[in-house]
Amino acid sequence: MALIIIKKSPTENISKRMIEMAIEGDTILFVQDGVLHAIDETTKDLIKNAVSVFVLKEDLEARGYSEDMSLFPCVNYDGWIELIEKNEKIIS
Amino acid sequence: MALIIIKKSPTENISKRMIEMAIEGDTILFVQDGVLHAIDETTKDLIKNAVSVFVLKEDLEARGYSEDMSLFPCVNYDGWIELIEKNEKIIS
Amino acid sequence: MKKVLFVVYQSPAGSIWVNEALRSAFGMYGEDLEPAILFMEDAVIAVNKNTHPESLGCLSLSMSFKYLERYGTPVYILKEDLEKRKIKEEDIEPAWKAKIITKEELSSFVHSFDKVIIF
Amino acid sequence: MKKVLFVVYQSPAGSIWVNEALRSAFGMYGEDLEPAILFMEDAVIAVNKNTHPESLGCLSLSMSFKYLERYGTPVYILKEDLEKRKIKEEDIEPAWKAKIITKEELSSFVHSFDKVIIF
Amino acid sequence: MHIVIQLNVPPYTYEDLDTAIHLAEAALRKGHKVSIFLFADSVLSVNSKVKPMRVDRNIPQRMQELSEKGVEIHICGLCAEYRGISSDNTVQGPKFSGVPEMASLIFNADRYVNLMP
Amino acid sequence: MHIVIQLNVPPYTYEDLDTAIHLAEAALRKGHKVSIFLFADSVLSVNSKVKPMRVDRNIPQRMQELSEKGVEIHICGLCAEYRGISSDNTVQGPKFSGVPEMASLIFNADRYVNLMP
Repeated sequence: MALIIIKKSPTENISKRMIEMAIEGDTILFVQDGVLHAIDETTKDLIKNAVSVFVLKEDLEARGYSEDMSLFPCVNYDGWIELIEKNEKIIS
Repeated sequence: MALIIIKKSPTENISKRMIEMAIEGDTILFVQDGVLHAIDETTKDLIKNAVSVFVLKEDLEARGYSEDMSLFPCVNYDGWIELIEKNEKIIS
Repeated sequence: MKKVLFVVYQSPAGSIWVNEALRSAFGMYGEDLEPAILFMEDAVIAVNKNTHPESLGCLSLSMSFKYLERYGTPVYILKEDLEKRKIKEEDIEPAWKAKIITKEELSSFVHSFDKVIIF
Repeated sequence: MKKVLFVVYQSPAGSIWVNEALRSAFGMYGEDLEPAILFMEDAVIAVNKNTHPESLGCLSLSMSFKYLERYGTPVYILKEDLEKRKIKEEDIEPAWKAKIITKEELSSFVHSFDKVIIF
Repeated sequence: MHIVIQLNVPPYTYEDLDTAIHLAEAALRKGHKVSIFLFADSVLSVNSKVKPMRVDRNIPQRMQELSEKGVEIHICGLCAEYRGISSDNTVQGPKFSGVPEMASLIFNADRYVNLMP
Repeated sequence: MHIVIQLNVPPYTYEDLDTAIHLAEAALRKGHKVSIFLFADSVLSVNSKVKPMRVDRNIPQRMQELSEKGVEIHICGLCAEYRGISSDNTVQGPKFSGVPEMASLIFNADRYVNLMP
């Protein structure tokens, strides 16, 4: 079980490669320009079964998107800290 | 007629978008990590007819490739200056 | 009169480039130069009225946009990039009179300028 | 013994990250930590013996690679990224005993480490 | 819990410093110990000579405030030398360290969050 | 011919300063006039306090040498203030200017080469 923090936009290959690193039980958190994955349907095809996905609300909203436009549930900074607390292994 | 200087790796979308900006009579010069386009066959599909393509030899060789591995002819820094002299319009 | 196109392609909340490109464009009015702005790739996020980098504590876009309106600097936006990022035409500030261009028009569009500077 | 993986993905001639990741990895030996390096994406260019950033006047990779051999730090390289960039196995320094892993193995591989730091 | 945040890119140009400041504050509110490791161009974020526009945030000042709230801020010494940063031009609080301290943080802290370049 | 090179990213971290130095030298060899416009993080390339390792190149010194060879080096003033750069810590030669000078270079020079961020 790991927390994978993705900060890069879908326009950069590495962000997709990081999505592919997830395995069952992992959590992906999209932050910064990584939140753009959350408004792009093709992201769903990259995400394996039983991987939880969250989006940093502050970064999503700063880019003009409301929570209901996101394909994945949002967390705020407190929620990010909770994800850090829960996952000893962090890939970032 | 324009000179389009592309410095970004194929892993970044913008580099492909810049290749697509070329029209007949233009010259594309790949420099820095842009030279990686010159060892990738898929680059040829993006390049329109009657567009000249060159690769900065120094940047290609520094990344471990010899001139004969490049899909396009090489120029050195002096050749880059010549391309600048020839093209009043530069897209970079 | 030389025409200068400033192209921005990076996200306006994750980076300074939209503000820096606009600031550079406005500087052109000090000479006999005619600037224009093209938003493409992630930079199209900047044209969404709901975008607010200042909510992250970052520098706002509002000062740059105020000058954009005051000077009437021509604004161009790439259609496919807007669509991919789910930005609708009504999300764009009408006062800019922004022109939406397609991917197909892009190459001839950039060639209609004397200088093209990509940020 | 905690295992720490340093992942590099950017080109070694266009950027400092390969040198910086290796320098960080070697620092791990000061604690009870076991570092390893994974080269992926454009960073695989660094493992090609013919790569010489110093020919551009940039900082050489040779100092980092000398320590890599001295410490015997495990080196992993992504197969598909090597192939895409036309780097053959014989182009890689044999003294490193580099292990080539496939894209399919990547996710379980990164999960075999306690910490994963991407440069 | 002891949470470390490593940064790598320059302040202002990219969002990472802002992200780290918000994240550190959230961690402090929850009672965690926070350390920040400044690597590569992120060392510019503690430069006391930085003069942002009045309408903009003052990141070095925010870093000093974090330090006053108990956040340990480490500056990679070699990275600092490459960027003209020394004790003459850093805000109060952050201390010069290096890769050995990075190793010690990775070994001893409970969590290590890197914001990649 | 008057050729301008605009830079935007930090020295050492990326290759742009090295590219620009080689390109400027090639242009000088061919008898061209060269100007360099330092924008955003590239202003760090003229910081006189930079101390690279001995085995590495000294970019600020290389910039001073270019200036001595007649290359006009412009520093964007606002960019400099954001990065703690002032006349106290720049090598000899480069001068502080700004967007008006960028416009003047775009208007007057024969060629304008930007190395994008």
